[in-house]
Amino acid sequence: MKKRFWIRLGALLSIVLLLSACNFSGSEATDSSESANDEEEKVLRLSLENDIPDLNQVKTTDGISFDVLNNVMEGLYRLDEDNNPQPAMAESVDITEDKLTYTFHLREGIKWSNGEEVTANDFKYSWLRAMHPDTAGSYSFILSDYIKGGEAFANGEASEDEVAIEVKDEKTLIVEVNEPTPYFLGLTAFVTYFPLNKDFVEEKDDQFALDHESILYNGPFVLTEYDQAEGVVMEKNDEYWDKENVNVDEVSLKIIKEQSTALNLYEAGDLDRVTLSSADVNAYKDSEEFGTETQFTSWYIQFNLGKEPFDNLNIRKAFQLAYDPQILTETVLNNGSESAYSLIAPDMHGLENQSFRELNGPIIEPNAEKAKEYLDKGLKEIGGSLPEIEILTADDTVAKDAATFVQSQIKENLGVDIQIATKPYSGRLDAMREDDYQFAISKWGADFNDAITYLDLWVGDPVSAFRGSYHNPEYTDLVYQAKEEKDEGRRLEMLMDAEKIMLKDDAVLGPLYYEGSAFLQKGNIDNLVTHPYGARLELKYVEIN
Amino acid sequence: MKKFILVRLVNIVITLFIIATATFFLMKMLPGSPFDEEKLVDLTDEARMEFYARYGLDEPLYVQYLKYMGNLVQGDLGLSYYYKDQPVNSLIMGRIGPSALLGFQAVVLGLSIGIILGMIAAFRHNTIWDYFTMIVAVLGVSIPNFVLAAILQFYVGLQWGLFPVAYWESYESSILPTISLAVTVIALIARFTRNEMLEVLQQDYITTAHAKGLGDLTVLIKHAIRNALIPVITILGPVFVSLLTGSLVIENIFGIPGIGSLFVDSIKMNDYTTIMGLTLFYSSFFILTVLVVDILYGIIDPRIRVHGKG
Amino acid sequence: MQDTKQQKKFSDDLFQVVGRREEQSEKINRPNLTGLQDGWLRLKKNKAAIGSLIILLILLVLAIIGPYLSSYSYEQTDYEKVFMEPNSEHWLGTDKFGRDQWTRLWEGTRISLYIAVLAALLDILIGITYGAISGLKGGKVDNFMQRIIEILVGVPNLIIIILLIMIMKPGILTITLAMVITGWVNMARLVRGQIFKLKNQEYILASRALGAKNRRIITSHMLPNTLGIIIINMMFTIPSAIFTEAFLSFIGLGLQEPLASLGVLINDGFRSMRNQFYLLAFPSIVIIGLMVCFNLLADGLRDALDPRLRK
Amino acid sequence: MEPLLSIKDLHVTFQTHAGNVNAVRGVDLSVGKGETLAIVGESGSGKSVTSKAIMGLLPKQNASIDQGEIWFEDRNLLSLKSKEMQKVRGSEIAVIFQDPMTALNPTMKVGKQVIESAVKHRKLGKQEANKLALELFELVGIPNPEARLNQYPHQFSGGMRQRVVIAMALACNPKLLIADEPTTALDVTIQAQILDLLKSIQKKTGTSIIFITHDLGVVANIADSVAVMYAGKIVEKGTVEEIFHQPTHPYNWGLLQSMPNLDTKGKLYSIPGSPPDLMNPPKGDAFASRNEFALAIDYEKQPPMFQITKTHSAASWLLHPQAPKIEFIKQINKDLSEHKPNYNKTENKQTLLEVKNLKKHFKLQSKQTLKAVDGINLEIKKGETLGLVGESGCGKSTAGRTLMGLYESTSGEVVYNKVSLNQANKKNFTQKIQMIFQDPYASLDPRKKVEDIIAEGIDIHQLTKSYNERKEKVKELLETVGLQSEHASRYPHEFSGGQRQRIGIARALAVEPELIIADEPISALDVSIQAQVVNLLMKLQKERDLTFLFIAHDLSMVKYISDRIGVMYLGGMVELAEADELYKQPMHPYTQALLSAIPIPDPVVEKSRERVILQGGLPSPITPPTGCRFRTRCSLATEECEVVPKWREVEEGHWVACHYA
Repeated sequence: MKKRFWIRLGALLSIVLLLSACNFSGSEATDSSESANDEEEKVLRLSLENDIPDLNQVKTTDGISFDVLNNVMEGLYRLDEDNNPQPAMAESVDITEDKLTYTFHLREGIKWSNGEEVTANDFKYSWLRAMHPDTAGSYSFILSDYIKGGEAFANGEASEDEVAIEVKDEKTLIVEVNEPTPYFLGLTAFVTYFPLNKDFVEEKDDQFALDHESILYNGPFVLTEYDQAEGVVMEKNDEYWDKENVNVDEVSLKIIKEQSTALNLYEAGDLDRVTLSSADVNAYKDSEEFGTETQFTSWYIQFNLGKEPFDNLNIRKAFQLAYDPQILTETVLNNGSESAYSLIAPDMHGLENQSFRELNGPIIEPNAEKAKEYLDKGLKEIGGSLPEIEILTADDTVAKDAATFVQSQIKENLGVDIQIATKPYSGRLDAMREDDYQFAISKWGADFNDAITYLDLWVGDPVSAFRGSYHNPEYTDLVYQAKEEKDEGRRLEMLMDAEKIMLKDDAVLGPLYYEGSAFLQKGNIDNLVTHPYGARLELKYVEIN
Repeated sequence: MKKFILVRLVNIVITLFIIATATFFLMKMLPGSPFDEEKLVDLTDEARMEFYARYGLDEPLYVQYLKYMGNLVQGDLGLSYYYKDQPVNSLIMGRIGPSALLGFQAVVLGLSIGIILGMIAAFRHNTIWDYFTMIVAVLGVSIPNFVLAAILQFYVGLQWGLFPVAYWESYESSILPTISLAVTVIALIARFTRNEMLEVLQQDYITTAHAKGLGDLTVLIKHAIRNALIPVITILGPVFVSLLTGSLVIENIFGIPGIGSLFVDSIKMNDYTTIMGLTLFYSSFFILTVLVVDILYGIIDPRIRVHGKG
Repeated sequence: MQDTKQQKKFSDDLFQVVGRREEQSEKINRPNLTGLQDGWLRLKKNKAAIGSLIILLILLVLAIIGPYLSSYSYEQTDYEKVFMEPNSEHWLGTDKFGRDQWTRLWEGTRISLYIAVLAALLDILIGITYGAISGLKGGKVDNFMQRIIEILVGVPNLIIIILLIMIMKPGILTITLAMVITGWVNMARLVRGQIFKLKNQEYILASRALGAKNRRIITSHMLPNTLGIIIINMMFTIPSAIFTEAFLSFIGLGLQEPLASLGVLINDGFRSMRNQFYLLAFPSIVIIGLMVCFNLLADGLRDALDPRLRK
Repeated sequence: MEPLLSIKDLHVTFQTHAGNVNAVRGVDLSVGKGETLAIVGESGSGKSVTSKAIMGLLPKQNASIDQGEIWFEDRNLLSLKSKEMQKVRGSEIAVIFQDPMTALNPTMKVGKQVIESAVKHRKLGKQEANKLALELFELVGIPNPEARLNQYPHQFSGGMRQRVVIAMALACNPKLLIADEPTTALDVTIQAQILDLLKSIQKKTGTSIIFITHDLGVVANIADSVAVMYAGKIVEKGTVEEIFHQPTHPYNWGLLQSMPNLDTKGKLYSIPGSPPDLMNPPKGDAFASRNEFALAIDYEKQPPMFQITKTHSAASWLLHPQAPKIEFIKQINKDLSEHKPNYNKTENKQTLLEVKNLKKHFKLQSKQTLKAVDGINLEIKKGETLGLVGESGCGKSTAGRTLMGLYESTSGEVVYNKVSLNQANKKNFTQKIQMIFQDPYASLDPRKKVEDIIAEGIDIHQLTKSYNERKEKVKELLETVGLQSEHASRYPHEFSGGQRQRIGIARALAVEPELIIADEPISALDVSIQAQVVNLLMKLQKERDLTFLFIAHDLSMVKYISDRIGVMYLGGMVELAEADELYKQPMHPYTQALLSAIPIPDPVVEKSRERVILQGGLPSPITPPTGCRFRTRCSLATEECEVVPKWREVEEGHWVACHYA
């Protein structure tokens, strides 16, 4: 009896071991040993901080999937090292005078990773697919908002013939946009604008993009391994038109959710770059490998104008001025984030060589005394006392830290006690949408390099609880006029006025900071670019010395 | 015996049905929806409903429920919302491997060391051995395993370089996480074994065995161990399942593509189908483990075998 | 004869028949000890358990008065003094908000203890009632109640707890409630088993034979005789509640800032363990201390109150 | 006779958390080759500790041998190293423990357990060992040995298990066999089988036996010489005839007199009081405080061993030349002179309780039905004592509990004073019908003070108006049952078994019942205590005009206390008659076998007696035999017995269910 039991146990054990052995990315282990022999091979090892939810480009919405797709696919344009769109799949573009029609001329010799030619049809197919109600994801608006006829098509109210995407010939794609859109070329570098090979997609059907073999690549790299929870391995794409300029042979992007683990891996030499948590920044600040970067992501406090006490302008102003973002960025976050005194991120495109921010200057100047004055004024107006106040925040560390910071500053500078209500990410969004909050820590990341990506949010048409139930006709008109304005200078003027109205006059938001990150990067890595908007990770230009 | 198993299986199906129902409605009470994203909140309600309609989420709850149960009967757990279009079945199957390996190794390691420690402690009751073992056992259940994991990773992995810091690439990768998980198991089993063993050692048949002139070791091996270990089987099921669920933090720390993190992520992301799939997976796994343990118990303990027949 | 010498030694008085002294034989010489006193005596001999009890008391006292020993409050930030190592001003250093860790540590211990005790109490209230009803009613009622337990056991606790926390507003009460929803099952099973065992004890039958109603039987016989098990189980419930809270906080579902439980502190400490190890070390030491002490005390109590209970 | 084993001045102490217990306080003993020595004593007298000391099996943690030598042949066992001792254990000295239910490893096949010691000591090969096991099973009379060797202990009945244990002990042909209460846990009928077996084995193998027991009847049957132990010392030893016919120590007198034989009438002799607590043993003779003839010196000095004959010696100051001469025989006569007023023939008595076709079936988890009580009829007259006897498992306790309403009956009717009992009016009857329970340890709530235990009924029925009245009543009840009023504030665990049983009686009396169901009230008590309790019950009956249903398996005591006796077998009544009638003229073969199995505390009678020994054990009440339930064990059984025999009145007041009566 006993003996039999142990034999069975042993058998079971070996089966499990065998099964699980298949689970290790064993092939990869052998690969890397081979690569050790081949000294030429240039390998870059990076980490992703979360799972890769979806590599189906027309549906996917999250930054991590974008990071992967941006390097294995390519749109008509690609952002360069300075974040400006440069011709990629397209060789050139002709834009009409009215700035409404774009004629793209595709490059010769652009191929899918299976050797087939990339054609204008692939773009049309992909874009229609990205807008079609049955196949679209939640990013379809980034096409349908701009391409003429797109909105009706996306709503299922028009056929695809009515969408103004025309394939003149295999190498020529003509697109009409609704309004003059100075950043449209930048949009064509966005993931949802990438092409798709119709035959391949239809062949894969519902298996499309579920593993590395069911995607066709046209970017600098191809995936050789893909596991949603483990990460991806990329290799240089031999069919890529610009492969001469791709310096790296292999990139691994492994999912490491704990920052401390990533740091350990970096120190052990298993990672070439790691994002630092604020607690570790001071210890590495002086290291040569240390660096910071910022993105076009603004964090702010969203006041809910529909809820007490923030229906009162003076109280909003009091809260808006009561905290010093500099303390937040330099002491609490300490990760390269920049303190914000307005909404639009510092480096966002302005006019010619000046950024929007440089043109419009800081709008909010924190001042505890003034804040107190506003508070007193506001209190008089609302009859003496504040209700209980709760600040809504998502439950991730950064958002919670920001909330804690705001709480402590309000307490210190206004003497007001506020509670923090943390909700999971979607819980926070839900609460805000359902008008179930007083004020909240919120953020917006730019999809493209233009202030309109922010200012469009608060037009209040229809009024949205998520945007603080804000509606000011003056503001709305300014934004709408700007959209139609063909003169770039006038347009910017309008947008700058709008920003001031919303922030200064109406105090709808309290700016916190522009997201940044601090990182360590091995000294032999150059030109590892992270774009501040759209898809962030850019590996095409990386050089390993 | 067959009838016994059959009855149990029917009960299991009923239990699972109730669990599925309860989870379904509980889950629908989660705030937010699977499509909540910063980019989507500015959609009009109509547009959002249209979007929901694509996934059947606009229908009345009971219709959604009936449809889900209908698919469930056919073994279809549906498509994930977060991992878009990925079938939940394959999602779970893809993730279970590493977790199962870790869980299994931790149980095997925990069992073998735990039993040995427990035996030593019981047999050398009230000696330094006993105290040492109990200190290990109590510490084992007292140190949060994420703290232990972090320390192991830093020292054993990074400083001493004995095992990989993280990643899931080779067998060595599984060693540190296994140890982190096993410590609790060792502690539990050692304690349980010790108590069982102490009780068995007081039984009359142990005195009888001594009276036969058998040596201490013979008595221990031939008479005591088996009787003391039979009850240990009963706690294996829950331990194994808790290892699977509890490995979330360990998986995150060691960067292991396991099922534990999927579990919390799916709830946080309102990934309804995945939540359901995982709950049912865990529940059925747990209940079946209990059944298997009961059957195993019956096979190993001769006293119970007869009851099974009767 | 060996006795010859002795025979002469005794006076004849000694050989008077004096008869029995019955009272003497019925007399009880041992000290009058109740079961609990007896248990206490035994517990006192268990050095580990007594040591644990003392440490627990010290921790309890520190949890109560600790925050008042320093001049800071647990939520008071000082952005000039972030990440300070332990020093004379901040005995256990400060975190990234410049908050005093000494204060936060004991505040956290207080909250963790509070959660633990609350969870244990609720667990006991529900568990005992449920178990007692189930055990006493028997038959169909018991069968039904056992099914419910089976279902509760069948769903992994963590799923229920996390779901609940996500649905409700996070906070002490929610966490406690969530733990209670599943935490009492063990207690209910234990009490039920015990009641089943007691049900056919002769002293229960005797009480029934005297005409006692269920209520009397439960309150005056069954519960006092289950007390040992209940206390022991409570001692095991407490550390598991502390751990659950720590785990929830660790995965970010714990208490609201700026409240600090040990779990929250460990979570924060874990994020900065690399360069501010003291942030992780102190709360970890306290939680490990709590766990070790509760476990040792529970072991000690089990040995003292009923050496062969369990089952 | 050459002594095989001799013990010299053995002292054993147990360390408990409350203090040290001097369990054995200077024991001298010797056993000759081929001899059977019985050690008799009450529980706690140190007899089992002595046997464990011989085997070297005292628990190491808390037991210590302070003094003494144990010589086995030419070795002092106490000075042997543990390896050497292992060689002695099992091969030269073997032991049979009391409880066959727990003495066998439940997860090991019995065959393997039996040969284990032979494999170890005699280095037998597998085949030889198997052959040996077969032989042993045949020797101890286990039918179908080949098949049974491969079974597990739970598949054996109690009697069969004890045979396995005996086979196990005999595996190495030990020179000395220690049988530690081998029959105490068994029914009388099975006890008779086992005793016979032991005797025949001794005849065949010539092994010496130390037989430890508290039952003098068993001693008379089996022993050559006897040692009587009391409070950790041997108070008297001698040949079996000397101990029974020339008892010298007052304790031995008490023991002999407490045993009713089938002819005893009137008040039983009893040893009052309780054995001493060995944590604080008394200064002088430990028995003094219970000894009617205690001398002043008994309270001062421990008596030495006085040699009476070559084989007979006793430790009592009464043997000292200066002591007054006290004769034992006279006392018996004196005590028996007071007769119980004989029970008046039933005519003018009214029926108090009537049981009509009462059935109690239990539904088992396996969906089977256990027919514990399957249709019994009886009536109890006011003021009488009805005895109910049968082997354990025959349903007699269930019957008692069911007719008191503790279990809901499956069918049938219980009529008390012309009112039919049911669940609705149960409470009214709880005051009139009370119960005394079997296990004095389990029947008192360990967490309650004696006062509250006794007063529970008073509280429930609100029989007293004030706290003081309640207190008075408790005091009075305590005194009624021979306890002291200061005991009221104590907890049950501080009392001895007999004292506890008296507390249980006081509890039942508190509500002033008319009928008391005594469910084996004495079977868990020592002989000397049994008499106390029985006397108390009879006294109470006389004083309070109580009616008793006395459930027991000890037939001699039942005969003594009962007016009429009913015999149960497997859930049914097989015979019911007046006590004397039943003993003189048992009609049912089962009754005959039961009577025959009773050991008689007289070696002469016992050794010459022919017995009807019942074969096998009790069949399962889940699947009882069809027809006459007894036919599977009955020597008279024929085809006719496949029909259920009628319950009929053969003579006036003598009922029986047998085709051949």
